[in-house]
Amino acid sequence: MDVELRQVRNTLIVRCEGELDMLVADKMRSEIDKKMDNNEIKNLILNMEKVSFIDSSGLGVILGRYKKISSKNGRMYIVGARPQVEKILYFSGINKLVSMCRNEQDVINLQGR
Amino acid sequence: MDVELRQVRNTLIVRCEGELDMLVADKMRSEIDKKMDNNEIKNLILNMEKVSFIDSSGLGVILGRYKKISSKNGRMYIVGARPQVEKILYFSGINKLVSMCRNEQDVINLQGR
Amino acid sequence: MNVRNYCKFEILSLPENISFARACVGAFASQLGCTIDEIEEVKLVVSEAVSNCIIHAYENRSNEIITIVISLLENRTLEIIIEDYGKGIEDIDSVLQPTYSSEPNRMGLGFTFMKSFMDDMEVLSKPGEGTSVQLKRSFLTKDKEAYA
Amino acid sequence: MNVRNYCKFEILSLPENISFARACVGAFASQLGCTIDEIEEVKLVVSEAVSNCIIHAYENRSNEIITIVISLLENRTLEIIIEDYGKGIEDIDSVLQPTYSSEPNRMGLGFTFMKSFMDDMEVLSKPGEGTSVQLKRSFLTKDKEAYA
Ligand SMILES: Nc1ncnc2c1ncn2[C@@H]1O[C@H](COP(=O)(O)OP(=O)(O)O)[C@@H](O)[C@H]1O
Ligand SMILES: Nc1ncnc2c1ncn2[C@@H]1O[C@H](COP(=O)(O)OP(=O)(O)O)[C@@H](O)[C@H]1O
Repeated sequence: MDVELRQVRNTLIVRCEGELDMLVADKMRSEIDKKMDNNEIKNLILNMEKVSFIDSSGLGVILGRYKKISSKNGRMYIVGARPQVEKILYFSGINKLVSMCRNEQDVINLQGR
Repeated sequence: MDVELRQVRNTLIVRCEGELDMLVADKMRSEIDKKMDNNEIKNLILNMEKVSFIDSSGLGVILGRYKKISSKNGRMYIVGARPQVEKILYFSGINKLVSMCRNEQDVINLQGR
Repeated sequence: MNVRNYCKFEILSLPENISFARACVGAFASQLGCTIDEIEEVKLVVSEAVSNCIIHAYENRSNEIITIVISLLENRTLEIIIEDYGKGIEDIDSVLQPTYSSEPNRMGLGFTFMKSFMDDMEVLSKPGEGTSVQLKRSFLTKDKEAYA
Repeated sequence: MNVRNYCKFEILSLPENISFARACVGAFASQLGCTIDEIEEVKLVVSEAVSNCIIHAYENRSNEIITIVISLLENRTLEIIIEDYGKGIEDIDSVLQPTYSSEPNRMGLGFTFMKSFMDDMEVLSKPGEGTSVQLKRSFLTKDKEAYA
Protein backbone atom coordinates (compact mmCIF):
# COMPACT_ATOMS: atom_id res chain seq x y z
CA MET A 1 0.00 0.00 0.00
CA ASP A 2 1.36 3.38 -1.04
CA VAL A 3 0.10 6.60 0.50
CA GLU A 4 0.74 9.98 -1.08
CA LEU A 5 -0.18 13.17 0.79
CA ARG A 6 -0.59 16.64 -0.67
CA GLN A 7 -1.90 19.84 0.82
CA VAL A 8 -3.85 22.36 -1.31
CA ARG A 9 -4.78 25.38 0.80
CA ASN A 10 -6.72 24.03 3.79
CA THR A 11 -7.46 20.67 2.15
CA LEU A 12 -5.38 17.51 2.60
CA ILE A 13 -5.49 15.18 -0.40
CA VAL A 14 -4.60 11.56 0.34
CA ARG A 15 -4.06 9.21 -2.57
CA CYS A 16 -3.64 5.59 -1.66
CA GLU A 17 -2.94 2.52 -3.72
CA GLY A 18 -3.23 -1.18 -2.99
CA GLU A 19 -5.10 -3.19 -0.39
CA LEU A 20 -6.41 -1.32 2.60
CA ASP A 21 -6.31 -3.88 5.39
CA MET A 22 -4.96 -4.05 8.94
CA LEU A 23 -1.33 -4.18 7.78
CA VAL A 24 -1.57 -0.75 6.19
CA ALA A 25 -4.33 0.77 8.34
CA ASP A 26 -1.95 1.76 11.13
CA LYS A 27 0.60 3.27 8.77
CA MET A 28 -2.08 5.21 6.93
CA ARG A 29 -3.70 6.44 10.15
CA SER A 30 -0.46 7.83 11.52
CA GLU A 31 0.65 9.41 8.24
CA ILE A 32 -2.66 11.19 7.78
CA ASP A 33 -2.88 12.28 11.42
CA LYS A 34 0.64 13.72 11.37
CA LYS A 35 -0.40 16.05 8.54
CA MET A 36 -3.88 16.66 9.88
CA ASP A 37 -2.65 17.88 13.23
CA ASN A 38 -1.45 20.86 11.25
CA ASN A 39 -4.09 23.40 12.22
CA GLU A 40 -4.54 24.81 8.75
CA ILE A 41 -6.14 21.62 7.51
CA LYS A 42 -9.92 21.64 7.53
CA ASN A 43 -10.96 19.29 4.74
CA LEU A 44 -9.83 15.83 3.70
CA ILE A 45 -10.05 14.22 0.28
CA LEU A 46 -9.35 10.51 0.19
CA ASN A 47 -8.63 9.40 -3.36
CA MET A 48 -9.35 5.65 -3.54
CA GLU A 49 -9.11 5.19 -7.31
CA LYS A 50 -6.25 2.74 -6.90
CA VAL A 51 -7.50 0.88 -3.84
CA SER A 52 -8.38 -2.68 -4.86
CA PHE A 53 -9.55 -3.97 -1.48
CA ILE A 54 -10.87 -2.67 1.81
CA ASP A 55 -11.98 -4.46 4.96
CA SER A 56 -13.25 -3.26 8.33
CA SER A 57 -9.74 -2.27 9.48
CA GLY A 58 -9.58 0.10 6.50
CA LEU A 59 -13.09 1.36 7.21
CA GLY A 60 -11.97 2.09 10.76
CA VAL A 61 -9.22 4.41 9.53
CA ILE A 62 -11.71 6.28 7.35
CA LEU A 63 -14.29 6.62 10.12
CA GLY A 64 -11.63 7.83 12.57
CA ARG A 65 -10.40 10.48 10.11
CA TYR A 66 -14.00 11.55 9.47
CA LYS A 67 -14.52 12.08 13.19
CA LYS A 68 -11.36 14.18 13.45
CA ILE A 69 -12.28 16.34 10.46
CA SER A 70 -15.83 16.79 11.76
CA SER A 71 -14.55 17.95 15.12
CA LYS A 72 -12.80 20.75 13.20
CA ASN A 73 -16.06 21.47 11.36
CA GLY A 74 -14.36 20.38 8.16
CA ARG A 75 -15.63 18.07 5.43
CA MET A 76 -14.43 14.75 4.15
CA TYR A 77 -14.71 13.43 0.59
CA ILE A 78 -14.03 9.99 -0.85
CA VAL A 79 -13.07 10.04 -4.49
CA GLY A 80 -13.14 7.39 -7.21
CA ALA A 81 -13.91 4.27 -5.18
CA ARG A 82 -14.13 1.20 -7.42
CA PRO A 83 -17.41 -0.77 -7.38
CA GLN A 84 -15.99 -3.50 -5.08
CA VAL A 85 -14.72 -0.95 -2.59
CA GLU A 86 -17.80 1.27 -2.96
CA LYS A 87 -20.02 -1.68 -2.05
CA ILE A 88 -18.21 -2.07 1.27
CA LEU A 89 -18.30 1.68 1.94
CA TYR A 90 -22.07 1.68 1.42
CA PHE A 91 -22.48 -1.45 3.47
CA SER A 92 -20.78 0.24 6.40
CA GLY A 93 -22.87 3.40 6.04
CA ILE A 94 -19.76 5.59 5.66
CA ASN A 95 -21.30 7.06 2.50
CA LYS A 96 -23.86 8.79 4.73
CA LEU A 97 -21.12 10.65 6.59
CA VAL A 98 -18.63 11.35 3.85
CA SER A 99 -19.35 12.85 0.41
CA MET A 100 -18.74 10.30 -2.32
CA CYS A 101 -17.35 11.86 -5.51
CA ARG A 102 -16.26 10.49 -8.86
CA ASN A 103 -13.03 12.44 -9.11
CA GLU A 104 -11.06 15.23 -7.51
CA GLN A 105 -12.55 17.80 -9.91
CA ASP A 106 -16.05 16.99 -8.61
CA VAL A 107 -14.87 17.84 -5.11
CA ILE A 108 -13.53 21.19 -6.22
CA ASN A 109 -16.90 21.89 -7.88
CA LEU A 110 -18.69 20.87 -4.68
CA GLN A 111 -16.41 23.01 -2.53
CA GLY A 112 -16.89 25.97 -4.89
CA ARG A 113 -20.61 26.05 -4.13
CA MET B 1 -6.52 -23.58 -20.15
CA ASP B 2 -8.40 -23.15 -23.40
CA VAL B 3 -7.31 -24.95 -26.54
CA GLU B 4 -8.56 -23.90 -29.97
CA LEU B 5 -7.79 -26.04 -33.01
CA ARG B 6 -7.98 -24.99 -36.64
CA GLN B 7 -6.87 -26.75 -39.79
CA VAL B 8 -5.54 -24.75 -42.75
CA ARG B 9 -4.74 -27.09 -45.61
CA ASN B 10 -2.27 -29.65 -44.21
CA THR B 11 -1.34 -27.53 -41.19
CA LEU B 12 -2.95 -27.80 -37.77
CA ILE B 13 -2.96 -24.53 -35.84
CA VAL B 14 -3.31 -24.91 -32.05
CA ARG B 15 -3.94 -21.78 -30.01
CA CYS B 16 -3.80 -22.27 -26.29
CA GLU B 17 -4.39 -19.92 -23.41
CA GLY B 18 -3.56 -20.13 -19.71
CA GLU B 19 -1.15 -22.22 -17.70
CA LEU B 20 0.29 -25.29 -19.38
CA ASP B 21 0.87 -27.73 -16.53
CA MET B 22 0.00 -31.35 -15.79
CA LEU B 23 -3.71 -30.60 -15.32
CA VAL B 24 -4.08 -29.43 -18.91
CA ALA B 25 -1.27 -31.44 -20.52
CA ASP B 26 -3.37 -34.58 -20.88
CA LYS B 27 -6.36 -32.74 -22.28
CA MET B 28 -4.18 -30.86 -24.74
CA ARG B 29 -2.32 -34.00 -25.82
CA SER B 30 -5.50 -35.90 -26.58
CA GLU B 31 -7.20 -33.00 -28.39
CA ILE B 32 -4.20 -32.41 -30.62
CA ASP B 33 -3.65 -36.10 -31.30
CA LYS B 34 -7.29 -36.65 -32.25
CA LYS B 35 -6.92 -34.04 -35.00
CA MET B 36 -3.39 -35.02 -35.92
CA ASP B 37 -4.32 -38.62 -36.59
CA ASN B 38 -6.13 -37.19 -39.57
CA ASN B 39 -3.71 -38.16 -42.30
CA GLU B 40 -3.87 -34.86 -44.14
CA ILE B 41 -2.05 -33.08 -41.37
CA LYS B 42 1.64 -32.67 -41.88
CA ASN B 43 2.60 -29.51 -40.01
CA LEU B 44 1.76 -28.16 -36.58
CA ILE B 45 1.73 -24.56 -35.42
CA LEU B 46 1.47 -24.08 -31.66
CA ASN B 47 0.45 -20.52 -30.88
CA MET B 48 1.57 -19.78 -27.30
CA GLU B 49 0.90 -16.03 -27.25
CA LYS B 50 -1.57 -16.45 -24.41
CA VAL B 51 0.28 -19.08 -22.41
CA SER B 52 1.44 -17.53 -19.13
CA PHE B 53 3.17 -20.56 -17.64
CA ILE B 54 4.75 -23.82 -18.72
CA ASP B 55 6.46 -26.58 -16.76
CA SER B 56 8.00 -29.91 -17.72
CA SER B 57 4.58 -31.55 -18.10
CA GLY B 58 3.76 -28.95 -20.74
CA LEU B 59 7.16 -29.39 -22.38
CA GLY B 60 6.42 -33.12 -22.53
CA VAL B 61 3.30 -32.50 -24.61
CA ILE B 62 5.24 -30.32 -27.02
CA LEU B 63 8.09 -32.80 -27.39
CA GLY B 64 5.63 -35.66 -27.93
CA ARG B 65 3.78 -33.72 -30.66
CA TYR B 66 7.13 -32.84 -32.27
CA LYS B 67 8.05 -36.52 -32.46
CA LYS B 68 4.72 -37.40 -34.08
CA ILE B 69 4.97 -34.63 -36.65
CA SER B 70 8.59 -35.55 -37.41
CA SER B 71 7.62 -39.16 -38.00
CA LYS B 72 5.31 -37.82 -40.75
CA ASN B 73 8.20 -35.74 -42.10
CA GLY B 74 6.25 -32.63 -41.15
CA ARG B 75 7.43 -29.50 -39.39
CA MET B 76 6.49 -27.95 -36.07
CA TYR B 77 6.46 -24.24 -35.21
CA ILE B 78 6.02 -22.45 -31.89
CA VAL B 79 4.60 -18.98 -32.22
CA GLY B 80 4.61 -15.94 -29.92
CA ALA B 81 6.02 -17.46 -26.74
CA ARG B 82 6.31 -14.83 -23.99
CA PRO B 83 9.78 -14.26 -22.48
CA GLN B 84 9.01 -16.34 -19.35
CA VAL B 85 7.77 -19.27 -21.43
CA GLU B 86 10.48 -18.83 -24.04
CA LYS B 87 13.13 -19.10 -21.32
CA ILE B 88 11.83 -22.54 -20.34
CA LEU B 89 11.56 -23.67 -23.96
CA TYR B 90 15.21 -22.71 -24.53
CA PHE B 91 16.26 -24.29 -21.27
CA SER B 92 14.75 -27.60 -22.36
CA GLY B 93 16.37 -27.41 -25.80
CA ILE B 94 13.01 -27.66 -27.59
CA ASN B 95 13.94 -24.56 -29.59
CA LYS B 96 16.54 -26.68 -31.40
CA LEU B 97 13.89 -29.08 -32.68
CA VAL B 98 10.99 -26.75 -33.33
CA SER B 99 11.08 -23.45 -35.28
CA MET B 100 10.42 -20.52 -32.99
CA CYS B 101 8.45 -17.73 -34.69
CA ARG B 102 7.12 -14.37 -33.59
CA ASN B 103 3.66 -14.73 -35.09
CA GLU B 104 1.61 -16.91 -37.39
CA GLN B 105 2.45 -14.71 -40.40
CA ASP B 106 6.16 -15.46 -39.89
CA VAL B 107 5.37 -19.17 -40.18
CA ILE B 108 3.49 -18.64 -43.45
CA ASN B 109 6.50 -16.73 -44.76
CA LEU B 110 8.82 -19.54 -43.67
CA GLN B 111 6.59 -22.18 -45.23
CA GLY B 112 6.39 -20.19 -48.46
CA ARG B 113 10.12 -20.52 -48.95
CA MET C 1 -21.43 -33.60 2.70
CA ASN C 2 -18.73 -35.09 0.55
CA VAL C 3 -15.47 -33.18 0.40
CA ARG C 4 -14.35 -32.75 -3.21
CA ASN C 5 -11.13 -31.00 -2.37
CA TYR C 6 -9.68 -29.34 0.67
CA CYS C 7 -6.62 -27.49 1.80
CA LYS C 8 -5.39 -26.89 5.29
CA PHE C 9 -2.91 -24.21 6.17
CA GLU C 10 -1.12 -22.86 9.13
CA ILE C 11 0.14 -19.29 9.25
CA LEU C 12 1.72 -17.01 11.82
CA SER C 13 -0.24 -14.18 13.41
CA LEU C 14 1.55 -11.49 11.40
CA PRO C 15 -0.37 -8.66 9.72
CA GLU C 16 1.40 -9.35 6.40
CA ASN C 17 -0.18 -12.81 6.37
CA ILE C 18 -3.70 -11.41 6.18
CA SER C 19 -3.35 -10.61 2.49
CA PHE C 20 -1.61 -13.94 1.96
CA ALA C 21 -4.55 -15.78 3.55
CA ARG C 22 -6.99 -13.82 1.38
CA ALA C 23 -5.03 -14.66 -1.76
CA CYS C 24 -4.85 -18.38 -0.92
CA VAL C 25 -8.51 -18.75 -0.11
CA GLY C 26 -9.38 -16.76 -3.23
CA ALA C 27 -7.20 -19.02 -5.38
CA PHE C 28 -8.71 -22.16 -3.90
CA ALA C 29 -12.30 -20.93 -4.11
CA SER C 30 -11.75 -20.11 -7.79
CA GLN C 31 -11.82 -23.88 -8.41
CA LEU C 32 -15.60 -23.54 -7.91
CA GLY C 33 -15.71 -21.21 -10.90
CA CYS C 34 -17.12 -18.31 -8.88
CA THR C 35 -17.35 -14.81 -10.28
CA ILE C 36 -14.74 -12.20 -9.39
CA ASP C 37 -17.31 -10.44 -7.20
CA GLU C 38 -17.97 -13.63 -5.28
CA ILE C 39 -14.25 -14.23 -4.79
CA GLU C 40 -13.88 -10.66 -3.52
CA GLU C 41 -16.60 -11.26 -0.94
CA VAL C 42 -14.91 -14.44 0.22
CA LYS C 43 -11.61 -12.59 0.50
CA LEU C 44 -13.22 -9.90 2.64
CA VAL C 45 -14.64 -12.50 4.98
CA VAL C 46 -11.25 -14.19 5.37
CA SER C 47 -9.61 -10.84 5.97
CA GLU C 48 -12.02 -10.14 8.83
CA ALA C 49 -11.64 -13.53 10.46
CA VAL C 50 -7.83 -13.58 10.26
CA SER C 51 -7.58 -9.97 11.47
CA ASN C 52 -9.71 -10.93 14.46
CA CYS C 53 -7.33 -13.75 15.36
CA ILE C 54 -4.38 -11.36 15.30
CA ILE C 55 -6.02 -8.39 17.03
CA HIS C 56 -8.38 -10.03 19.49
CA ALA C 57 -7.30 -13.62 20.05
CA TYR C 58 -3.56 -12.93 20.16
CA GLU C 59 -3.66 -9.21 21.05
CA ASN C 60 -1.16 -8.42 18.29
CA ARG C 61 1.46 -10.96 19.36
CA SER C 62 3.16 -12.40 16.30
CA ASN C 63 4.52 -15.95 16.36
CA GLU C 64 1.17 -17.44 17.27
CA ILE C 65 -0.56 -19.89 14.96
CA ILE C 66 -3.72 -19.53 12.92
CA THR C 67 -5.10 -22.51 11.01
CA ILE C 68 -7.36 -22.26 8.02
CA VAL C 69 -9.17 -25.18 6.43
CA ILE C 70 -10.90 -24.59 3.12
CA SER C 71 -13.13 -27.32 1.73
CA LEU C 72 -15.01 -27.61 -1.52
CA LEU C 73 -18.16 -29.59 -0.83
CA GLU C 74 -21.00 -30.80 -3.01
CA ASN C 75 -23.27 -28.32 -4.77
CA ARG C 76 -20.48 -25.80 -5.23
CA THR C 77 -20.34 -25.21 -1.50
CA LEU C 78 -17.32 -23.56 0.05
CA GLU C 79 -16.53 -24.13 3.71
CA ILE C 80 -13.87 -22.11 5.52
CA ILE C 81 -12.81 -22.79 9.09
CA ILE C 82 -10.52 -20.28 10.75
CA GLU C 83 -9.11 -21.25 14.10
CA ASP C 84 -6.92 -19.64 16.72
CA TYR C 85 -5.60 -20.83 20.07
CA GLY C 86 -5.86 -17.43 21.70
CA LYS C 87 -7.85 -15.80 24.43
CA GLY C 88 -11.31 -16.95 23.35
CA ILE C 89 -14.69 -15.26 23.67
CA GLU C 90 -16.70 -15.18 26.92
CA ASP C 91 -20.12 -14.25 25.60
CA ILE C 92 -20.47 -15.16 21.94
CA ASP C 93 -24.00 -13.77 21.51
CA SER C 94 -23.00 -10.28 22.53
CA VAL C 95 -19.87 -10.04 20.35
CA LEU C 96 -21.95 -11.08 17.33
CA GLN C 97 -24.10 -7.92 17.63
CA PRO C 98 -23.42 -5.51 14.75
CA THR C 99 -21.07 -2.66 15.74
CA TYR C 100 -20.06 -4.40 18.98
CA SER C 101 -16.32 -4.16 19.49
CA SER C 102 -14.13 -4.57 22.53
CA GLU C 103 -11.67 -2.12 20.96
CA PRO C 104 -12.60 1.57 20.94
CA ASN C 105 -11.26 2.35 17.46
CA ARG C 106 -12.62 -0.68 15.65
CA MET C 107 -15.98 -0.78 13.95
CA GLY C 108 -17.43 -4.06 15.16
CA LEU C 109 -18.36 -5.01 11.61
CA GLY C 110 -16.18 -8.12 11.20
CA PHE C 111 -18.79 -10.70 12.17
CA THR C 112 -21.47 -8.68 10.39
CA PHE C 113 -19.52 -8.93 7.13
CA MET C 114 -18.95 -12.64 7.69
CA LYS C 115 -22.64 -13.27 8.29
CA SER C 116 -23.75 -11.07 5.39
CA PHE C 117 -21.46 -12.47 2.72
CA MET C 118 -21.72 -16.12 3.70
CA ASP C 119 -24.80 -18.32 3.96
CA ASP C 120 -23.90 -19.71 7.34
CA MET C 121 -21.59 -18.80 10.22
CA GLU C 122 -20.88 -20.71 13.40
CA VAL C 123 -18.60 -19.47 16.16
CA LEU C 124 -17.21 -21.87 18.74
CA SER C 125 -15.01 -20.57 21.51
CA LYS C 126 -13.58 -21.45 24.89
CA PRO C 127 -12.12 -18.63 26.98
CA GLY C 128 -8.40 -19.23 27.33
CA GLU C 129 -8.34 -21.91 24.65
CA GLY C 130 -9.30 -20.26 21.41
CA THR C 131 -11.94 -19.65 18.82
CA SER C 132 -13.09 -21.38 15.68
CA VAL C 133 -15.21 -19.63 13.07
CA GLN C 134 -16.91 -21.85 10.54
CA LEU C 135 -18.24 -20.20 7.40
CA LYS C 136 -20.18 -21.71 4.54
CA ARG C 137 -21.45 -20.49 1.24
CA SER C 138 -23.01 -22.25 -1.69
CA PHE C 139 -22.52 -20.79 -5.16
CA LEU C 140 -25.54 -22.49 -6.66
CA THR C 141 -27.20 -19.07 -6.87
CA LYS C 142 -28.39 -19.51 -10.43
CA ASP C 143 -30.30 -22.68 -9.60
CA LYS C 144 -31.52 -21.15 -6.36
CA GLU C 145 -33.04 -18.25 -8.26
CA ALA C 146 -34.57 -20.58 -10.76
CA TYR C 147 -36.24 -22.58 -8.01
CA ALA C 148 -37.25 -19.55 -5.93
CA MET D 1 18.84 -19.58 10.45
CA ASN D 2 16.09 -17.55 12.03
CA VAL D 3 12.64 -18.03 10.58
CA ARG D 4 11.01 -14.64 9.88
CA ASN D 5 7.75 -16.06 8.66
CA TYR D 6 6.51 -19.44 7.54
CA CYS D 7 3.44 -21.14 6.25
CA LYS D 8 2.61 -24.81 6.20
CA PHE D 9 -0.02 -26.27 4.00
CA GLU D 10 -1.53 -29.58 3.24
CA ILE D 11 -3.17 -30.29 -0.09
CA LEU D 12 -4.67 -33.31 -1.85
CA SER D 13 -2.85 -35.00 -4.72
CA LEU D 14 -5.21 -33.58 -7.35
CA PRO D 15 -3.86 -32.06 -10.59
CA GLU D 16 -5.96 -28.91 -10.03
CA ASN D 17 -4.01 -28.26 -6.85
CA ILE D 18 -0.72 -27.84 -8.70
CA SER D 19 -1.64 -24.34 -9.86
CA PHE D 20 -3.04 -23.59 -6.41
CA ALA D 21 0.28 -24.59 -4.81
CA ARG D 22 2.18 -22.42 -7.30
CA ALA D 23 -0.06 -19.45 -6.57
CA CYS D 24 0.30 -19.82 -2.79
CA VAL D 25 4.06 -20.16 -2.81
CA GLY D 26 4.28 -17.25 -5.23
CA ALA D 27 2.12 -15.06 -2.98
CA PHE D 28 4.16 -15.95 0.10
CA ALA D 29 7.51 -15.49 -1.61
CA SER D 30 6.41 -12.04 -2.74
CA GLN D 31 6.84 -10.93 0.88
CA LEU D 32 10.57 -11.02 0.11
CA GLY D 33 10.03 -8.38 -2.55
CA CYS D 34 11.35 -10.58 -5.36
CA THR D 35 10.98 -9.62 -8.99
CA ILE D 36 8.22 -11.12 -11.11
CA ASP D 37 10.83 -13.22 -12.94
CA GLU D 38 12.11 -14.63 -9.66
CA ILE D 39 8.57 -15.46 -8.52
CA GLU D 40 7.95 -17.19 -11.85
CA GLU D 41 11.03 -19.36 -11.33
CA VAL D 42 9.90 -20.29 -7.84
CA LYS D 43 6.47 -21.17 -9.21
CA LEU D 44 8.02 -23.45 -11.82
CA VAL D 45 10.03 -25.25 -9.18
CA VAL D 46 6.93 -25.81 -7.03
CA SER D 47 5.00 -27.02 -10.04
CA GLU D 48 7.68 -29.65 -10.74
CA ALA D 49 7.90 -30.88 -7.17
CA VAL D 50 4.14 -31.10 -6.64
CA SER D 51 3.62 -32.78 -10.03
CA ASN D 52 6.24 -35.37 -9.03
CA CYS D 53 4.32 -36.17 -5.84
CA ILE D 54 1.13 -36.74 -7.82
CA ILE D 55 2.62 -38.65 -10.77
CA HIS D 56 5.47 -40.59 -9.19
CA ALA D 57 4.89 -40.83 -5.45
CA TYR D 58 1.14 -41.44 -5.63
CA GLU D 59 0.92 -42.78 -9.22
CA ASN D 60 -1.98 -40.43 -9.98
CA ARG D 61 -4.12 -41.48 -7.02
CA SER D 62 -6.02 -38.47 -5.71
CA ASN D 63 -6.95 -38.22 -2.03
CA GLU D 64 -3.35 -38.54 -0.90
CA ILE D 65 -1.68 -35.78 1.03
CA ILE D 66 1.14 -33.45 0.04
CA THR D 67 2.58 -31.03 2.58
CA ILE D 68 4.38 -27.85 1.70
CA VAL D 69 6.29 -25.71 4.16
CA ILE D 70 7.50 -22.32 2.98
CA SER D 71 9.83 -20.33 5.23
CA LEU D 72 11.31 -16.88 4.91
CA LEU D 73 14.73 -16.96 6.52
CA GLU D 74 17.36 -14.33 7.11
CA ASN D 75 19.09 -12.65 4.17
CA ARG D 76 16.00 -12.82 2.00
CA THR D 77 16.27 -16.60 1.85
CA LEU D 78 13.31 -18.68 0.78
CA GLU D 79 13.07 -22.31 1.85
CA ILE D 80 10.45 -24.65 0.43
CA ILE D 81 9.97 -28.20 1.63
CA ILE D 82 7.62 -30.43 -0.36
CA GLU D 83 6.80 -33.77 1.15
CA ASP D 84 4.79 -36.82 0.16
CA TYR D 85 4.05 -40.11 1.86
CA GLY D 86 4.11 -42.13 -1.34
CA LYS D 87 6.25 -44.78 -2.92
CA GLY D 88 9.64 -43.18 -2.34
CA ILE D 89 12.81 -43.33 -4.41
CA GLU D 90 15.20 -46.31 -4.41
CA ASP D 91 18.28 -44.71 -5.90
CA ILE D 92 18.28 -40.96 -5.46
CA ASP D 93 21.53 -40.32 -7.34
CA SER D 94 20.27 -41.88 -10.53
CA VAL D 95 16.88 -40.11 -10.59
CA LEU D 96 18.66 -36.77 -10.19
CA GLN D 97 20.42 -37.20 -13.54
CA PRO D 98 19.09 -34.75 -16.14
CA THR D 99 16.59 -36.37 -18.52
CA TYR D 100 16.22 -39.45 -16.33
CA SER D 101 12.59 -40.41 -16.01
CA SER D 102 10.87 -43.61 -14.97
CA GLU D 103 7.95 -42.66 -17.23
CA PRO D 104 8.44 -43.02 -20.99
CA ASN D 105 6.58 -39.83 -21.99
CA ARG D 106 8.04 -37.50 -19.39
CA MET D 107 11.15 -35.42 -19.92
CA GLY D 108 13.11 -36.04 -16.75
CA LEU D 109 13.66 -32.30 -16.32
CA GLY D 110 11.84 -31.78 -13.02
CA PHE D 111 14.83 -32.10 -10.72
CA THR D 112 17.01 -30.28 -13.26
CA PHE D 113 14.69 -27.27 -13.10
CA MET D 114 14.62 -27.42 -9.31
CA LYS D 115 18.41 -27.51 -9.12
CA SER D 116 18.87 -24.81 -11.74
CA PHE D 117 16.44 -22.25 -10.37
CA MET D 118 17.24 -22.73 -6.70
CA ASP D 119 20.57 -22.36 -4.90
CA ASP D 120 20.28 -25.60 -3.03
CA MET D 121 18.28 -28.82 -3.31
CA GLU D 122 18.20 -31.80 -0.99
CA VAL D 123 16.18 -34.93 -1.60
CA LEU D 124 15.43 -37.33 1.23
CA SER D 125 13.48 -40.49 0.54
CA LYS D 126 12.62 -43.88 1.97
CA PRO D 127 11.12 -46.45 -0.37
CA GLY D 128 7.56 -47.16 0.72
CA GLU D 129 7.47 -44.18 3.08
CA GLY D 130 7.79 -41.09 0.97
CA THR D 131 9.99 -38.30 -0.26
CA SER D 132 10.92 -34.85 0.95
CA VAL D 133 12.45 -32.26 -1.34
CA GLN D 134 14.06 -29.28 0.35
CA LEU D 135 14.77 -26.26 -1.81
CA LYS D 136 16.49 -23.01 -0.90
CA ARG D 137 17.17 -19.77 -2.64
CA SER D 138 18.52 -16.48 -1.45
CA PHE D 139 17.43 -13.30 -3.19
CA LEU D 140 20.42 -11.27 -2.10
CA THR D 141 21.63 -11.24 -5.69
CA LYS D 142 22.37 -7.53 -5.75
CA ASP D 143 24.72 -7.73 -2.78
CA LYS D 144 26.19 -10.95 -4.13
CA GLU D 145 27.10 -9.21 -7.34
CA ALA D 146 28.55 -6.28 -5.46
CA TYR D 147 30.82 -8.59 -3.48
CA ALA D 148 31.72 -10.84 -6.42
N1 LIG E 1 -10.82 -14.68 17.26
C1 LIG E 1 -11.29 -13.96 18.30
N2 LIG E 1 -10.82 -14.17 19.56
C2 LIG E 1 -11.29 -13.46 20.61
N3 LIG E 1 -12.23 -12.49 20.49
C3 LIG E 1 -12.73 -12.24 19.28
C4 LIG E 1 -12.29 -12.94 18.12
N4 LIG E 1 -12.97 -12.47 17.06
C5 LIG E 1 -13.79 -11.51 17.52
N5 LIG E 1 -13.67 -11.37 18.86
C6 LIG E 1 -14.43 -10.44 19.70
O1 LIG E 1 -15.63 -10.09 19.01
C7 LIG E 1 -15.73 -8.69 18.86
C8 LIG E 1 -16.44 -8.35 17.58
O2 LIG E 1 -15.69 -8.78 16.47
P1 LIG E 1 -15.92 -8.09 15.05
O3 LIG E 1 -17.36 -8.13 14.72
O4 LIG E 1 -15.00 -8.76 14.08
O5 LIG E 1 -15.51 -6.59 15.25
P2 LIG E 1 -14.09 -5.86 15.53
O6 LIG E 1 -13.00 -6.75 15.06
O7 LIG E 1 -14.18 -4.60 14.76
O8 LIG E 1 -14.02 -5.62 17.02
C9 LIG E 1 -14.31 -8.20 18.92
O9 LIG E 1 -14.25 -6.85 19.31
C10 LIG E 1 -13.69 -9.13 19.96
O10 LIG E 1 -14.00 -8.70 21.28
N1 LIG F 1 8.11 -37.53 -5.14
C1 LIG F 1 8.63 -38.58 -5.80
N2 LIG F 1 8.37 -39.85 -5.39
C2 LIG F 1 8.86 -40.91 -6.04
N3 LIG F 1 9.66 -40.81 -7.12
C3 LIG F 1 9.97 -39.59 -7.59
C4 LIG F 1 9.48 -38.43 -6.95
N4 LIG F 1 9.95 -37.35 -7.63
C5 LIG F 1 10.70 -37.84 -8.62
N5 LIG F 1 10.73 -39.18 -8.61
C6 LIG F 1 11.50 -40.06 -9.56
O1 LIG F 1 12.54 -39.28 -10.12
C7 LIG F 1 12.45 -39.29 -11.54
C8 LIG F 1 12.97 -38.00 -12.11
O2 LIG F 1 12.11 -36.93 -11.72
P1 LIG F 1 12.06 -35.59 -12.57
O3 LIG F 1 13.45 -35.10 -12.76
O4 LIG F 1 11.13 -34.66 -11.91
O5 LIG F 1 11.51 -36.03 -14.00
P2 LIG F 1 10.08 -36.55 -14.48
O6 LIG F 1 9.04 -36.11 -13.51
O7 LIG F 1 9.92 -35.95 -15.83
O8 LIG F 1 10.17 -38.04 -14.56
C9 LIG F 1 11.00 -39.59 -11.83
O9 LIG F 1 10.83 -40.15 -13.11
C10 LIG F 1 10.65 -40.56 -10.70
O10 LIG F 1 11.06 -41.87 -11.02
